[in-house]
Amino acid sequence: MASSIRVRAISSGDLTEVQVLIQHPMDSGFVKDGKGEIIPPHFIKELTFEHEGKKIFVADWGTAISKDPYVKFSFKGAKKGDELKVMWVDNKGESDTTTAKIQ
Amino acid sequence: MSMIQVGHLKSTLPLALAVLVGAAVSAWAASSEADFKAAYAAAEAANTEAGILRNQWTVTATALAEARKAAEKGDFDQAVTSSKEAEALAKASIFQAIQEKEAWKALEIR
Amino acid sequence: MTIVYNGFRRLILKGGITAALTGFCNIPLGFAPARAAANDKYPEGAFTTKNQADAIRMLYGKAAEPSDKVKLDAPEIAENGAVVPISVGADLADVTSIALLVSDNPNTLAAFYKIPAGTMPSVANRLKMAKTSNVTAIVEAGGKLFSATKEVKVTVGGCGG
Amino acid sequence: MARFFHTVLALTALTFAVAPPAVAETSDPVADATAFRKYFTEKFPQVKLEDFVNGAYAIDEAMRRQWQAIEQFPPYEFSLETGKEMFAQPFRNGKHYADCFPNGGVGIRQDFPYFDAKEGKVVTLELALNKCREANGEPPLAYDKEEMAALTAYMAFTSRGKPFDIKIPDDPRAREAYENGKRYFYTRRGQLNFSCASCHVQTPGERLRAEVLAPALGILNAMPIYRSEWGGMGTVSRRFITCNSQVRGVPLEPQAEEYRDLEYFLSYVSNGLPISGPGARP
Repeated sequence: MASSIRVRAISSGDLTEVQVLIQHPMDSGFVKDGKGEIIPPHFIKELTFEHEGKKIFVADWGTAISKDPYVKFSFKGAKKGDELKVMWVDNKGESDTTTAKIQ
Repeated sequence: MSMIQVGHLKSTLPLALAVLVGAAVSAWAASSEADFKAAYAAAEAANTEAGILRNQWTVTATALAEARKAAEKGDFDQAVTSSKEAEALAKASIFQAIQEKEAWKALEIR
Repeated sequence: MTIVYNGFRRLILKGGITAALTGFCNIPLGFAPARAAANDKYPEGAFTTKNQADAIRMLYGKAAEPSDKVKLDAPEIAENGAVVPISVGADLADVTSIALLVSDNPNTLAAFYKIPAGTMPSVANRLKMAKTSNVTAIVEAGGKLFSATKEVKVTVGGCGG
Repeated sequence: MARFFHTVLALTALTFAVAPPAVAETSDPVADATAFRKYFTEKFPQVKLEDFVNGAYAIDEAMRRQWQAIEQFPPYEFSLETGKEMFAQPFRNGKHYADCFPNGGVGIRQDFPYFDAKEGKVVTLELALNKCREANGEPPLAYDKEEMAALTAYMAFTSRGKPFDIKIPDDPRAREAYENGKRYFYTRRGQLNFSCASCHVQTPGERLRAEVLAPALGILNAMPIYRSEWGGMGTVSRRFITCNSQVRGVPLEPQAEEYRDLEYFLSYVSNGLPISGPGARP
């Protein structure tokens, strides 16, 4: 099964720019389906990035993050070929993890 | 309603309006189930004809559904009103389809 | 221009697929580092609060001051409330967190980003907005809170984000 | 009663819309395409011809910025990947989609739709994909759902940058299909009394609610599209169907002859403009 996480981490000088896109419904719990029933909330709560065992970015998310969420940030201290670990956990306790090489 | 009668609509807006006024006026008198059935059949026939012309309107289907719903509840006044409305909408869609057989050319980029 | 642009899109897609090959699914998160500080906990209360001032108080225990050092980039008119691209940056030292709040959403707090030392004080994401509303970015720097606010007009609502 | 009032309005509008009787003539597709292109390039002199495939984003700078932010990591990427996997996956008989198409199905989006002389009708890419499935004993995919969108997304992606190359063979039936498509494009329908052209010829660049309307020139080059409004991917079929319902017309069945002819016409008049699909739209 393919990962739910797509990562693009590109190093340029001392800075590494990280972008991720995650396949997730991010249901807010405020929306009704075609039958008029509330679609229960189902959203990622925490998204963590690690480089060499150190957390470099942590996102706490609520219900207002768009479907198939996206985030971009940059950090210092990594080089091409380093590994970046990305993991998320949602409100139902489901989770996913991936490791991407910095390019 | 036959295609020939529809042909009149094309040239006579007053007739189209008369249908609408008729729809409004008929709601004044109490209606029976038979009135509903007749009005509904007329509306459905007009909508079928619009379907043959590949030009039905979504609002016609909505009005037909409202008519059925009202009839189920025994509210035949409302059922007749909704049926007449559906018929007027269906006739307008037929009118549009016939009109557009030539009128579309006015929009064409040349 | 367009040719360059198309090439750009083609390139970035390849990048995405390469990264995807290394993925695994549904591995439980059993290994959260022990370094966890008090503020590492998910701020449940702040995320389920309607009132913006309350949410900020629950998150930080204090209020924020408007500052032009906080750069909030949000569209004037959202093309669709379901996906509103928003980014925040800050000309400030010692930034430890960035929060984004949408004042008229059912839950006002949208995101809370923890920024450790070595990570740039800048983040871009995509938010849902139920209707026209103020978007506020709060940057925590050196223990102080700085904010910037911008109105985003929404005519096609984003499903009650 | 509100709708009753609308009916009167609609009828009134119809009456005023009566056009002077147009002179019947057989149109010339080459001249049509030239006029079509000229209309849009004159209406939007600042937009480069090949940029029309980016729809409203070619016209509206503020929207273009949001789009570019979204294109940094476009939401159709998952669908594209699904499409790639689907395309590579053999049917139960061991054959592939690639066996049904020239060049193994790669880089051929710009040749669809085409007029099939044997069947005497227009064949769109979506139709060809389902014909391929059926020829190999697989059930057809729904035309307006995500799987079909994923497949066409992948096929469009392998064809990016290739100009539309739609041909109208010297066959009266092909010419008739083109004419029918053209007529469908300009014909007003639905209670709102809008034609495709009302929005995408007369008022592109203007806002309908929050949406900036896309110009008709190049509009199909970006298909299929991820629409934020749908929260997912949509095929050409899905786009036509929603357009019809938006003007309160009952949509035709997906891949109805009218829709295929419309796609034939619209693609033909965008000949020379590059394929840009899959696209992202509000």
